[in-house]
Amino acid sequence: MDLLTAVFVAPFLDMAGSPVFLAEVVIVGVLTGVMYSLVALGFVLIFKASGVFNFAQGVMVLFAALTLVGLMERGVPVWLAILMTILVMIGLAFAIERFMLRHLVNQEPIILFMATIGLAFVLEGVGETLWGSNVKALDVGIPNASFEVGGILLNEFDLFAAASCAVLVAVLAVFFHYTTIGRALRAVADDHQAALSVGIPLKTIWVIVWSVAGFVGLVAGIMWGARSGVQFSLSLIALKALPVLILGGFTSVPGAIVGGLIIGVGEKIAEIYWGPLLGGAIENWFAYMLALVFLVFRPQGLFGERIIERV
Amino acid sequence: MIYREAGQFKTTYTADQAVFPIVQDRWFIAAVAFLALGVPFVANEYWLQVVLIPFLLFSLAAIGLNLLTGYTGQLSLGTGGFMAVGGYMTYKITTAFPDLNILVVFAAAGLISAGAGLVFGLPSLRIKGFYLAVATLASQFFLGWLFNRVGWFYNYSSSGTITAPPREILGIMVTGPEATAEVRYYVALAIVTVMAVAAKNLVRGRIGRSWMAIRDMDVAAEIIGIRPFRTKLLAFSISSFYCGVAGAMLVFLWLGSAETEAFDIVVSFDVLFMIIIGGLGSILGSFLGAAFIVLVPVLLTNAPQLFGLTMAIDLQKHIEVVLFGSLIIFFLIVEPNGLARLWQITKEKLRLWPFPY
Amino acid sequence: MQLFGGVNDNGRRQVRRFFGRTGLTRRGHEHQPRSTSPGGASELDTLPKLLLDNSKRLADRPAIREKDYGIWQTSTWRQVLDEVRALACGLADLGLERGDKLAVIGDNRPQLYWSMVAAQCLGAVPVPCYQDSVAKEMRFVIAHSEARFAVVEDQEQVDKLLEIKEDCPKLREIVYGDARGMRNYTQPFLHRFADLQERGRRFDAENPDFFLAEIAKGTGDDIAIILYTSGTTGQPKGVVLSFDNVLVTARNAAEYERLTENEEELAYLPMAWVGDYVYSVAQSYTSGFCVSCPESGATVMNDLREIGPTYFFAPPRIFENILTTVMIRIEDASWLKRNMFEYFMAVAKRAGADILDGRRVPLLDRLLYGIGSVLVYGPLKNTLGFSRIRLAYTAGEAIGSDIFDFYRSLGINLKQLYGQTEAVVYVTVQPDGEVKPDTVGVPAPGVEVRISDAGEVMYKSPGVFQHYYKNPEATAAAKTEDGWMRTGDAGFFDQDGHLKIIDRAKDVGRINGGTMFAPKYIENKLKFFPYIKEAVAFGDKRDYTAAFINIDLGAVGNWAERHHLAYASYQELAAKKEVYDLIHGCVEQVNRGLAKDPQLAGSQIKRYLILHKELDADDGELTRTRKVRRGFIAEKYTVLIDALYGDADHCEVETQVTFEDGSTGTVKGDLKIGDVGVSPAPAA
Amino acid sequence: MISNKHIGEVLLKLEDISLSFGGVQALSNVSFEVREHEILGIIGPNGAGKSSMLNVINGFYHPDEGRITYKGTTRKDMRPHEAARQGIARTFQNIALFKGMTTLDNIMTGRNTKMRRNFLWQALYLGPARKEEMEHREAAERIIDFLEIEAIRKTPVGRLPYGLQKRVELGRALTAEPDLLLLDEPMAGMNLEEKEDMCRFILDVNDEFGTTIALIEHDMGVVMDISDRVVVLDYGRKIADGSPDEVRTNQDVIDAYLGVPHDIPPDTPPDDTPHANPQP
Repeated sequence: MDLLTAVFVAPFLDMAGSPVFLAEVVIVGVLTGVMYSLVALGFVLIFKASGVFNFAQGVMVLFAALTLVGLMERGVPVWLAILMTILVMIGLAFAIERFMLRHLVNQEPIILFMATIGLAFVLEGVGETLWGSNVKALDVGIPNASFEVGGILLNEFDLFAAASCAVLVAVLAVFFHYTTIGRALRAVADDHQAALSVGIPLKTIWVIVWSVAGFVGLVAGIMWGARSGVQFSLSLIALKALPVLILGGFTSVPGAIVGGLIIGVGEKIAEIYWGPLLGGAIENWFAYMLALVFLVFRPQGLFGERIIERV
Repeated sequence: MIYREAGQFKTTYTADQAVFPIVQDRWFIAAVAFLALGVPFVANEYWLQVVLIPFLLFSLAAIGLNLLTGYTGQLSLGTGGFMAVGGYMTYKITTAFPDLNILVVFAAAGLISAGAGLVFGLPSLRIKGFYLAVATLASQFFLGWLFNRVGWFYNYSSSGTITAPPREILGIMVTGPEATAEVRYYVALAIVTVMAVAAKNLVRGRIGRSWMAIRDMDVAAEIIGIRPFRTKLLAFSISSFYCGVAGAMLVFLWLGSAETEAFDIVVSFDVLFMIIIGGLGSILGSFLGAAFIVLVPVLLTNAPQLFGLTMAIDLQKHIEVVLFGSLIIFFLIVEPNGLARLWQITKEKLRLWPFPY
Repeated sequence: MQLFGGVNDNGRRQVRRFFGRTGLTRRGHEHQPRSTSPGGASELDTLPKLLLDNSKRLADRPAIREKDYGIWQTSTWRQVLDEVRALACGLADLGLERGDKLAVIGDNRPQLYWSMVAAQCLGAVPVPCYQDSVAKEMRFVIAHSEARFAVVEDQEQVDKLLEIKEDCPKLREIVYGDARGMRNYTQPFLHRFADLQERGRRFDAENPDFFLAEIAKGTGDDIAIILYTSGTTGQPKGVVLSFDNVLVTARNAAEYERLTENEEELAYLPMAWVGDYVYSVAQSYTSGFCVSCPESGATVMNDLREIGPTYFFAPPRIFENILTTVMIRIEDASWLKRNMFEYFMAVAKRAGADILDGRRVPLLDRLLYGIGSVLVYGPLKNTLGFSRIRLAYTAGEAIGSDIFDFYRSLGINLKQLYGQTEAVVYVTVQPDGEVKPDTVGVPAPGVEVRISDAGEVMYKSPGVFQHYYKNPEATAAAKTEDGWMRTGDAGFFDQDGHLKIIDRAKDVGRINGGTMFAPKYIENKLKFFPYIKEAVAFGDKRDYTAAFINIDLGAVGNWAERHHLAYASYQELAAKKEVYDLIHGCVEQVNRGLAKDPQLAGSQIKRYLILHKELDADDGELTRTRKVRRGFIAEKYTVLIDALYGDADHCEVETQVTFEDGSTGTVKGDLKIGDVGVSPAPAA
Repeated sequence: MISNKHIGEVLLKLEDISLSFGGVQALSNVSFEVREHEILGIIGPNGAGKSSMLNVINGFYHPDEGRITYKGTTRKDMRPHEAARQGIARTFQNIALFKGMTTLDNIMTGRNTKMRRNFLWQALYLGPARKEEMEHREAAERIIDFLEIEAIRKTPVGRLPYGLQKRVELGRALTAEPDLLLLDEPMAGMNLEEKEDMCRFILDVNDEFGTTIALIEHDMGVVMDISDRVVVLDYGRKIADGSPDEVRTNQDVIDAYLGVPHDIPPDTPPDDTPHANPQP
């Protein structure tokens, strides 16, 4: 009985008892969710355009952040460092296409998936060899002051992160829907052969999409890095983005955003209100459980397209 | 070239369906068995501990995952979690019932893993492919968390580690600090041999065909009367049983003690690498893949010394990681169907020698 | 030509035979020509008696296998006896009587083999028919043999019999093996094989002594079988063979070749052919070895490989086809493998046959041959299914010496034999260690051979048939009063006493001036070149030999491609100078070969031309079995012949051709004529 | 050939079957019967709902309305594997073989529902499990023999030419020893000779095993030749049902095939309307 109360009653009483605290928890959750969304976005972009489940997305975030920090440590001004990092990420996209993807055309998705895990190893090793593996602080000059609105404590940094995420998503949406390349990318996502037959070079598309994913990774890297320092564990947030994908669907940009928010908020609330009951640190798996439960009711995810099967 | 099959005809279905219908293959297997039995007489402790025992237990885990992913087509990233169940449950059971034969304990722990597999296989009813793969990560993280956080599983020891207690079979110490590497090797060899044979038997019979049918075309499989849900769940349970026993071996026959880190997501990926590099849908491939993944780091670690090079430890570590990753990519490019396929091609060539086809 | 007895030559071989695992020595005897009785084994003078004996002596050893439902379903001798017994009783119950004929039609199937023996148990005579004959062809055999019963494989054969049944009034009962598709056949005279056996078992239970008593009635003089030969002209003739004919000959040869019950043989040639009857039935019964029936026509090569026979027979055409596929497959191999193959095949060519025949070979060659065995010969034989061959025969027509040497150099004991249905196969056979590609060996054990004054090969043997069924004229024409049998083939013995067959006796002519002219012999020599598909030689009553040649479009086309020669059609290719040069070389080589034989040196080819079109059965130039119709061709192409025997260096011609769709057209050509130098005849 | 075949009782009865996908009507009020041992041809122009009909019969689609009575039992809802266990087997228009397996293994999967030994026995592969495996191997071999595909027994089906794949698929359906065999365009894409072979096999199956067959086929000649009865669908409705001769002369059928305008809107879905199977 006590257990039932502890699980089903007490947390809600706590919430009702301190709405401001709840609001703060939700806001923290939303902001974490935004970060997840950023990483998930990278996944979605690549999956949507090339059907590759890019496990290296998390390491790309790390790699981008490491490069940026490394450049800044060597005295490069922020704006130039960011520009150079973007160039590095584009170069990386070329290299990945040239040395990996090109040779794996027409392979099973699982093989490509495995290759991206291999890629994750390579990027991680290269990044740490170049820039070292100690924790580094990243300061790109994002304001970080706290202020209060209606009794709720807010942080400028978080708002900035949310804003940049929103801008990024808007840009991507426009890119996908209103540019030739964007439409081409969508065509490729539907059918490689068909896309090839209308004359879109697969190579180009891969380079573009991996560059974009690299850029998104950089944005995510800046946010996460500025918040919690640049280190190896940054690549692990990729794992956190995966349940977001199940929730939002592998091919849906809005899904990634909304899924990220749901996971972020849900995870924080669960951790704060139910976590102590279970010994804490349930963040690690709660997102997955949430996603799984969700899947049972909506297997295609929030906005995922229905997969139609023929007999 | 070495194959001389003329005159090897089969007069019964049993002979025709044998695992090794060709005499020369049987000789080869006999030679392998002889080597496997004889190797402790020539190998030192280092080889047994660093290469052979992990090779055996990871082969078993790879077989387990291969049953699920290679044969049934259900991609799983939760191998480490199921191995953890095996490791922790063995610990729990053998400390609770110290007199129970350790092999029985392994089996019991395997069964509990199978149960866990069953539960975490439930989503396979509704989802497939990468969705399912991500879902299986849930088991990885949840189980890892569970064994880390819930003291009951590690008997509330202060360090949070589980340690293999000394256990004997027929008066010979097989686990615990006093068990020699040789003994642990032989026990592992016995377990892996028996379970590999069982796996082979499963995949060449009705169940294997059901699994492969689901893998190749689940709609058609259902229409010829295969129950998809049941078949997938059976694959999840049996796969987890194998992984569970492998996890038990990892703690009890290899490391001696472990924390949840021993079963983290890297292990899941390693095992997945093993089956992909070894060959999806091949028992032999599971062994080849395990050998590859176990040996490559050993070689990479030892290579600099071999060439008389010295370098900073962490630099070496980083280079190792890069090389390992590159090797994986290189291998996937060169032979996406795995070592087993290479083996098969070689064998086919030898059978057709000197003809190309 | 002198009469040549093969007997003394072979009498030197003292061969002892051991029967079975009991180690019981039945008989060790000298090979002597015996007239009728299978001396010393009179109790085993019929196949049914042999079966009874084998079922005791070799009871649980395999007797026959059939690949069916994916595995080699094996019957032991004991089981075979059961099957035959049930079948014989069933047939008896159905009314088969002593002296009746029983037609057997189908692919090689144990059931059909059993029905032949079952008929013999009852004193009836099996008449196997070619399973691929159309109903019309079958009608003659069934009607002529007056078969009352027929045992057939399946619906296909039943349908044929139903079609001709009205024309064969004697045909009463039809038994079929495979019930597939027979569900709606309600005719009362149709019986399922299994049902018949069931009926037989009931009959047997009621008359337990019947079966053995019937077998005991049989003697060696009884007619064992009637085999219809597919005559090139006229109607087939039924060769009547007694048990003594069959068994004595089979035994003699089996002992000569030391066949034991451990042989493995694949029964894949038509059951109506005498060879199959001797190898797959008679010798299997006398030696007790197991015979395997392939799964289907499409799987023979694979089945051959699985069984890996020790005793094998194939007509030259099959060996030729196998060699061709070997060469094609090797062409596609990697550079390294191809070169290795070629290198070791050269070694084999040098040393292989000598090693096989036990002659002295330089140590280095022996060593290289050993390496070659591991790398090439062994695997090659293995992929072909020839690994275990101890004895392989080829007969029926001449085999190209390249082909023949190829197999022998691999270490396969391939031998030629010369035989006839009327002799129960064996007339001459090549002894181990004395094998030459262009002869057919020495007289088989028990056979005497002589060459008539007209050059015709004649023989006398225990296997000489009784008579042609219902055809005394033909019998008289074939057999002389004193028991010599005419073969209709022209030939001569070489200095080692080996018989050399050169042509059909009636086709052999004379070049003006007296040299023997054997057109087919020359044509065959030409055709042994892969580039030459067909050849027609002329020379009878003319001053010299001249030939028409058809190039092989595949082989020459391939050659042309390698030499960057462009061509659009057969005609264009055939007219190329380079092709003429190629063929010229071949002709010269043939001439050199002819020059070696004193009898034939005068018939070397002086002039030839390459025809502008392929000889075609549709145009009447070939028979349906692809034999050249020399007379017809000579008439049709008089212009060309005149040119060959004139001094023109080219000749224009216009020919009617029939296309595949049946329409006709004309082909025009301006043909070059090649002149070839002749080689000097040997001093002899 | 003298046919002594007895068309038996009603094996399957479909009453007022309607099926729609997202508002598109694939079948409207279709009723017909399939009798024991008969060969029923289902024909109709593209988009007539023929494949949908088969999918309804073996439980792949669940009709919005209507009743299906099979072997005397009326059912509402059935999963395809249940249909298989009750003796309904089928082949597909687009070959649905298990590409990674050999011909033999593909055919053996057809026996799966008849095998009883559990996985423990199978893991041992001794005694009863082995015996069972061998018995079913023999059954599969009989089908291989029946369909004359001995030579490709151990070839992975992916390597086989189209015509042979179709034959293997038929074999897989046959090894299940079905009472009702549904064939979805068994001769699509075949050349004349292959078609003749397939016809012979279909007739033989019907004849030898007494299997009831319902088949969809585009080749009118073939359908008319081998069917005992023909049902004609057009735009999801049944427009004729009867012997081949009756159907051949039916004015509605002629109109349908000649494309005479209809009062039904022509935006009905294609024949093999995608099944909205909500699985990612």
